[in-house]
Amino acid sequence: MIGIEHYVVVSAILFVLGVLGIFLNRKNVIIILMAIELILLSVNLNLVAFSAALHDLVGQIFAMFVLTVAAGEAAIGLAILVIYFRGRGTIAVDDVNRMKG
Amino acid sequence: MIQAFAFYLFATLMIASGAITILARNPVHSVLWLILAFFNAAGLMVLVGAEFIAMLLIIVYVGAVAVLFLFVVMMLDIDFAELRAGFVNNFPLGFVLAVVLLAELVLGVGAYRAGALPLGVADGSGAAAAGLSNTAAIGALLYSRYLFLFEAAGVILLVAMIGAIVLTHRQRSGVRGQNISKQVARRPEDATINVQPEVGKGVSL
Amino acid sequence: MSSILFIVFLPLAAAIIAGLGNKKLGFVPSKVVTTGALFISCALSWTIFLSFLNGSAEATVVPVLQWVKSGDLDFAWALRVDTLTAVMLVVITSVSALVHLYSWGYMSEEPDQPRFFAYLSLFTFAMLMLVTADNLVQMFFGWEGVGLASYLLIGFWFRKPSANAAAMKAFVVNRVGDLGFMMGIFGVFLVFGTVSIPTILHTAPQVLNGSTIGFLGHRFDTATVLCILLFIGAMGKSAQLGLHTWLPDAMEGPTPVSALIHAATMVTAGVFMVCRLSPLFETSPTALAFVTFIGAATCFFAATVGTTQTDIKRVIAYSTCSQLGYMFFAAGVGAYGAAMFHLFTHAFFKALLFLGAGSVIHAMHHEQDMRYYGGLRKHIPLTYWAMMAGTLAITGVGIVDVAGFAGFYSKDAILEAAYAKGTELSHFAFFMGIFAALLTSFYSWRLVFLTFFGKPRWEQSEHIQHAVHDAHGHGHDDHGHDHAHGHDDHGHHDAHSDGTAGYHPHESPANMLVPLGILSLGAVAAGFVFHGAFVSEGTGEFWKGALVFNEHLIHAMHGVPDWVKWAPFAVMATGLLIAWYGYIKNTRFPAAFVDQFGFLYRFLLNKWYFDELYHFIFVRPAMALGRVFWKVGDQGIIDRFGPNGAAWVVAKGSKAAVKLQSGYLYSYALVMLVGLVGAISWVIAR
Amino acid sequence: MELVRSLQLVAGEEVLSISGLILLLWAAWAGDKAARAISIASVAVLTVAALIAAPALYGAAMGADTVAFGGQYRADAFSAFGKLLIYASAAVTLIVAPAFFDRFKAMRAEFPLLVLFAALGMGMMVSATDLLTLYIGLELNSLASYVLAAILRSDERSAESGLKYFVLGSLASGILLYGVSLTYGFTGTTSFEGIRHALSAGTLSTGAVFGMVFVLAGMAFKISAAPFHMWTPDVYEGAPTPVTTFFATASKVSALGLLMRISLMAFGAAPAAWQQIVIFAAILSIVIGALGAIGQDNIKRLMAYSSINNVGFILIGLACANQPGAAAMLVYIAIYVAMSVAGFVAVLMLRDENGDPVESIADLSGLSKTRPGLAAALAAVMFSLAGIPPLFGFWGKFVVFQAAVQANLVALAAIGIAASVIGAFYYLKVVKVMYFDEAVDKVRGKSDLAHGVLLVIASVFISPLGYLLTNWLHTLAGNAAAALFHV
Amino acid sequence: MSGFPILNLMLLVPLVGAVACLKAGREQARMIALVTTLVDLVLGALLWANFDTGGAQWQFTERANLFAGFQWALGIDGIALLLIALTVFLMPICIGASWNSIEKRAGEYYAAFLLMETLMIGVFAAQDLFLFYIMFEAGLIPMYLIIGIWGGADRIYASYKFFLYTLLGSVLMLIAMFWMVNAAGTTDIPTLMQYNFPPHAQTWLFLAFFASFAVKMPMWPVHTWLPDAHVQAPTAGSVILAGVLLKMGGYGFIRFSLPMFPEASAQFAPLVWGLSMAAVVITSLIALVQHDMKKLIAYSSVAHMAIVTIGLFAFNTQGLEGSMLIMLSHGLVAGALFLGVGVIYDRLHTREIDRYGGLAINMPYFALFFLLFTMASIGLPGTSGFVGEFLSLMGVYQESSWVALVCTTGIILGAAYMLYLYRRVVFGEQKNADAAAMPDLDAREWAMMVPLGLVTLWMGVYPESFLAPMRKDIALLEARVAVAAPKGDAQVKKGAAKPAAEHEAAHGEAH
Repeated sequence: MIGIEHYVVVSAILFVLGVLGIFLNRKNVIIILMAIELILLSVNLNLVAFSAALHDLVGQIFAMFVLTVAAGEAAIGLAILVIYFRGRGTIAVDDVNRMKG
Repeated sequence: MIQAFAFYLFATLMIASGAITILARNPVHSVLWLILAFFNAAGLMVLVGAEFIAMLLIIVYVGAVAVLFLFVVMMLDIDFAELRAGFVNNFPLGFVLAVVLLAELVLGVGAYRAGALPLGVADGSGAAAAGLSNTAAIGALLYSRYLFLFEAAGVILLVAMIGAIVLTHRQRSGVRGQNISKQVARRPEDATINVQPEVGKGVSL
Repeated sequence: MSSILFIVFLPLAAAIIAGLGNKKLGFVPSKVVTTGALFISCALSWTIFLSFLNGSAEATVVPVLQWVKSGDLDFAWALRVDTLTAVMLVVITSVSALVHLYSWGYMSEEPDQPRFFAYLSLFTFAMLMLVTADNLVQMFFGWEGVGLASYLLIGFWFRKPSANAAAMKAFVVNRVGDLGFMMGIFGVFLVFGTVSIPTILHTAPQVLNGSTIGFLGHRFDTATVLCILLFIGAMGKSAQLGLHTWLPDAMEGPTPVSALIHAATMVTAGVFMVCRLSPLFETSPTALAFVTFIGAATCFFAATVGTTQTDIKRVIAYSTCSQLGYMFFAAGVGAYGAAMFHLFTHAFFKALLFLGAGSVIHAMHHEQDMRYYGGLRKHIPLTYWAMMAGTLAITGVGIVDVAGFAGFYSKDAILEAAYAKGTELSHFAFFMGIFAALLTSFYSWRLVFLTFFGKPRWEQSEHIQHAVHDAHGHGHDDHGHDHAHGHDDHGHHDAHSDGTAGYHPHESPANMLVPLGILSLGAVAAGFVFHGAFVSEGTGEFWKGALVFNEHLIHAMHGVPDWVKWAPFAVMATGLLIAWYGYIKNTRFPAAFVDQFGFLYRFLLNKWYFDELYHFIFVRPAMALGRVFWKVGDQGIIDRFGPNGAAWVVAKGSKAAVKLQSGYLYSYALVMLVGLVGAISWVIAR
Repeated sequence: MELVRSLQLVAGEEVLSISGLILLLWAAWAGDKAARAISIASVAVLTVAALIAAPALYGAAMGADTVAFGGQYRADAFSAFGKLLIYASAAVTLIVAPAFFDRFKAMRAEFPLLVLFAALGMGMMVSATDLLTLYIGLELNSLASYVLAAILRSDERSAESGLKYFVLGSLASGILLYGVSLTYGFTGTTSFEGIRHALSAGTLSTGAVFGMVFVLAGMAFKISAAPFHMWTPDVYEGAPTPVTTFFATASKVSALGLLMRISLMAFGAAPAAWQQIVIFAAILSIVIGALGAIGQDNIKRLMAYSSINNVGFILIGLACANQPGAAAMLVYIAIYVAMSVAGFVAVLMLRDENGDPVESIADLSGLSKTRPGLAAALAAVMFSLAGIPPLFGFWGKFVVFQAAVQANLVALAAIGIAASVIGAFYYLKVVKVMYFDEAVDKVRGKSDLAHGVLLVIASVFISPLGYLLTNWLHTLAGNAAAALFHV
Repeated sequence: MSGFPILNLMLLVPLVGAVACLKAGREQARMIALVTTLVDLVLGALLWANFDTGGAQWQFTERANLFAGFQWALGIDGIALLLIALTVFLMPICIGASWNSIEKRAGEYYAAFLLMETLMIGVFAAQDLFLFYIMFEAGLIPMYLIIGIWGGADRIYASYKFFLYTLLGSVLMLIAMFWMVNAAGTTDIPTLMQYNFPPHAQTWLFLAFFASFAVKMPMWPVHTWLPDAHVQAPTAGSVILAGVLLKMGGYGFIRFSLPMFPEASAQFAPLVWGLSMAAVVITSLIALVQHDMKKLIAYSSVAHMAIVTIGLFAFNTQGLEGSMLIMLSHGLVAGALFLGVGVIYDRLHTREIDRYGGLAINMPYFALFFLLFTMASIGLPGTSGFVGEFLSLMGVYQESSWVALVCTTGIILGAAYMLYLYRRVVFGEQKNADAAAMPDLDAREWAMMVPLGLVTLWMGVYPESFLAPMRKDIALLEARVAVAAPKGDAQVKKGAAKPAAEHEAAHGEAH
């Protein structure tokens, strides 16, 4: 029987993958954005799974809002990426360090 | 049984495609793998009976967000050859930390034991009314209790829109815009003149 | 008795006027003010003294002003007059007045005369405060006040590095003694709950009887601790062995100063203190033994050193030191009257000797080395006679039971008392005293012979050469000899084979000679006149309890064997003979002696190496320690590991924090992850 | 009826969002030329919203009357306190912005709108009593903020700051959301009251604790507490200065308000689970903020580190986990907002002769000679931030440490206050440069009148005269804290 | 005078002056400053004149509930009165010392000084714990600016060190204050002075306060900021630093540590003694080898302040009163010495001792005053320095003869380094032509030196004027600490009534 714990584990793995994607990547900022999507996906999975397990729809509504926001977030993120690219001509993560110290 | 099989299938595929998403060198491939992950996640959601969210995931995510990604990846004139491969300096530390995090999440929550999760108890206010489909139940709740937040979510999208426009919209000089009122106000008399040229003379404008 | 107010405060007023007026006031007015004030004081003092002498006066206290009142501690400015004070008053004011007068002549070339006179008067004031003190703190005030004046006067010629060094040394060494004095006062307050001298003396026998006190972690007999602490103060001021090193150096000051401060008055303050506190000292035989021992040792030590010195003032200075030793062991054996008597007579003859020496120096254009004197008897006869009087007094010339010079009475009284006391230590002191008397006689006569007899030996003296040369260039007309030679004519050329280098000393002016004369009178007659009052049986009436007067001891003194009575005379004669042989009869003898006993000679010439020893164990380590504490302690450790160390750590931390802020997204994400994992781990571990 | 009541309670938000929509139309119609006018209108809107919020604060509104939408939202005194500060900060941002952007010809009509919507989101944050409201408010604020940080398109640093802010902010949101999901799963509810109830019911499940930790970690990012502070210096430096002002004031207030609400209200039933984490974060923030600031030569970066440092002090109040602690935090926050406003306005006034911003600390050398008033104000800000009496900044530290000692956190207070000395070091550095060094006379640009007026007001507030406001401030903070603890 | 808010006025006058100075030019600013400080001096005199010696413990009290949590509470006892008097007395002299030497940014300079005056008076007059703290801390800012802007070459380091050192010390005190207020439920200092904190808590409270006051005093080994601060500060800054700021530490001990934590004070007395003994010996030796006049005097200040702490922790009237007198005296004397250094620094612009010499020749009156203050610093009886030192040491002798002995060596070392200084600067040959050409004191310098000199002598000859106002307060304090005072080692034991001679002969003495 597939229980809630399976979902929690899968979600945890996905979450960690997303996190890894953010800080292991030095190639490309877009991939970081995708890693963020992965994290949100893991959250959604969690919410939906809990929602089902609790017989409570709030989790699913929450997941819906998360989806909404994620869409907006993606739009903004890509917009920022675009203007960054316009300015610098690169989106390599290694190059995003004009400011430091 | 079939449920378990489906779960493991979706889960494995989702995790694998998620992993490839972050490891792929070519961002276009990444986006495609991401889409695959979404599909599998939608499958997982269907398994627990959240059809609406699953549909949403595919429609909104795959249909809009993922495609947006794809657009941008294509639009940005990235020289893929130049993209640096390899991992960051403190990869080992990061990897170990990630593994530890995962282990702690799994062990700490107690998810490694079947049925061991001490879940909370919902107060029932969010329970689906009997007989309503998943979508209808969500709708009933969304447009009543979560009306305010629903509106606020709209504002978020608005802000995202404004933001995207503010940031990326460029006033290109030398580009002639469309003047609708001028177009509408245009009359045939103003636009056309009736000339009757002599044969062989041509038209002088 | 309110005249005591005038006696004490007139000099202060004079000092302030002369000091603040300084050069604006003019030389003569300031000199007149100070000298006049002193003569008035002197006259008033003699009245008081005489009234005590004839028994018409009683001990009184004149209150002046509340000073400090803190809890149980309460003391005021007050002037106490009793016999002891009266004796001191006349000594101080007389010698001071005479020295003031003398200085008119001696300091006549000095451009800074008002300052000098102000200092002298200030000194006198402080000294008077000391002797009139009714409580220990006021005595300490005078004690330090005279220290200040001494410091200023020794350093009067402040351009001279040696004078500055000597002044400072005097002050600092005295402070070592003062440390003891202060601790003594603290102890006294702790034990008696008061610092009032009469109360202390009155209650001492009951309070101290067998009591013990904790001191530096051990328990001692209370009286012994207190007395020895106080006595350490006396040792400093009176230049006793161990703390004596400043006195010879103090001769850097002008000679009148030496006469007043470093012979007649200030240095005897220690003796005065012991006598003043004699009832207290009497409660502790251990302390008295200590006093006796130190006195005897000083007496002997200073006399030995005195035999080898060549500076005329230093000889007299060591002689002073030695005589102070006499006074102390007299006090130590309980003969306070004898000690005071010797103090009294010594004041006259030692002041005389110094002023005489000053007269010689004046005549010799500030040459102080006796080796460059000789044959001055004819040039400055009056000085010569005055010096003779002084020498006769100090060497104690006199016939037992008949008559003698001042020192004869007092010194004999001390030696007899020491013998009569009959303890081992007092006998040690007696023999030390006898031996010192021999040496005293030797070096005193040596001084006289070297200075006044023989042939002139001035040509080697740089001072004289300068004088001769400067006579033209700068018109020093007080030495105004119209020399025949020009500037390039060096004094030691064969032109003057008589050893005078063409320099002819002149007798000092009258204002210097008058004090000499008066003091000579004192040196000759003071012993004869006053010994009845001071040391004869039944003079307890004179003292009226101002000091412990041991009738029993006086009685025993008269009962000593005849050889004891004659011994001082014998050794005096011996010393005279040796000096005569060595410096008149056979002038090569001293050099031969030095060749034979070079080690001993150098040991004595270098004053037993006390200065070197102190320099080695105190001065240099203090400087070195100071540097170590500063460079290593403050800068190397405290600052380095304290503020600078903290700053360093902060700077390093700042560098690390900045470095952590690498600008890379993945670093930032990693740090966040670290935080997250850390928090979760902590939750699990808890 | 309930809906009507709820709509009344969110009147301020309604005003903001409807006005925002109207102004958006205006902006779309009139274009960037109308930016100034829209700014002024936005300030007016914010004022109205503040006026709507104020009665709740003065009336110490709390309890059931303030609950809207079935417990998702509360318009109590606490939220009013936060909103007043947020709206005021937003208004300040709008007032100072035009002069700054005009220099780059980059004053956009959308700028005031974004600020307005961000303020709306912030208002929702401090009013949130449900995880869902929390998330929506947070994201509304965040999305607008990401855009604001990057709004100066011509400036590479602005874009970079936007990018960093976005990526890390999204990660933090992800962490927070993950925590939310766990909390939801292990408590069965998203409402704060429900969570509180569930947590106080029985033994604490590890899952719920994990949820709390993840949520707090996400919040720590928003308030820039160490070790989630890394974005702060870069974003503060890169973002346009008026935006930085906004971040340092309104964002801080909202995030802190939300943090207080969630940790004291929702998680308040199990303080032991998070108290020590907060203590650790507090000390780490104080130390890292101070250490990081010492190495800076850019005044905006320095202010960023200073904000990290100050957040550490504010967290000490949170560590008390009681009502006096909360009141102390609120007082500190209010004073901190004033100090930040004064500081950033002063920074905005630092312009060279071309009117370009001067940000290098070295360029401030001898400012006290060339611009004594400005230098004095900046020095006051610095001493105030360092918490040296008699400047008002001291009072913030004072109340926080007092609360800590009262809560028996003496050791924390001692460590915190000792570490504040490190902080004094860099504040002194700025004063030293301005007062002790030779003048370089770089700061010559004329200042905007609005800047000057704001600077004077803020400086007076942080000056010793500020103490005159303590009674008033304490009453308000007391009302707010009471509302927060009124279950 | 009852009801007239004289303390408020004394705080307000310099504050108003400071504001006025800010905008004024150099000439106006210094005139404003002078007038202001003189007005405060007059007010101070009125304060003293109307102080009812032996009357109520707290007089001129003014209270208002201004802030949440604490009050604007002022009031003085005799101890505070004296220190306020010292402050207002020194301030006009400081202004005088700056008259010509401050050229740049004079308005701000005088404003900083006047602000200092307000804060210093505030410290001594504060009756509320937190008000005290605010005043205590706030003084850092103007002093930091004074050192940093108008100081010498190495002023930055010195100003930082001064600021951070003292700040670190006092923040811990703040925490302790919170605890106290929490426990006692009041911020009122007089009430707290009567409050009995539990002994185990006293230990920590004492240490926290000690951290602040020890730095401020300064006690060895946290003294190293002082030489640097003194050397770099302008003359008037040094005067006020030595004259008043250091006294805040001593005042803190008297007002807080001793009465509020008597048990802990007794417990830590050996620590204080140890540090003080170390300070006396070590800093005196360090002073001996200094080449910089100000540094030398600064180190001597450390040594003198050590005698203050010794006296305070003697737990008896003599010690306490002695400490107060040393503080007053040191305020005058060290101030005057710094002033003296300033006088010649203004002429030659160096503090290097070797650059001077033979000043007695061309500056006889300077030499006279410098001698007076040197002697007062050494503690010559008849000057102010003596009475306090004497009482303090006498006080501590009753507690420990070792401490008394070691600390009394300070009089030897003190004489050594001060006279060594005097010898090198004032005596000797005129080595440098420029030093030899310096003119003697001018009228302004006379006007500064004479009052200092007179008060120095007055305090030495008739200290009753200064002892009387504080007698009652010291007695109260003494009563409070006496309970806990450790037993001295020098206790006298009565001997048995045996015949004296034999008994004493039996005592084997170590001598």
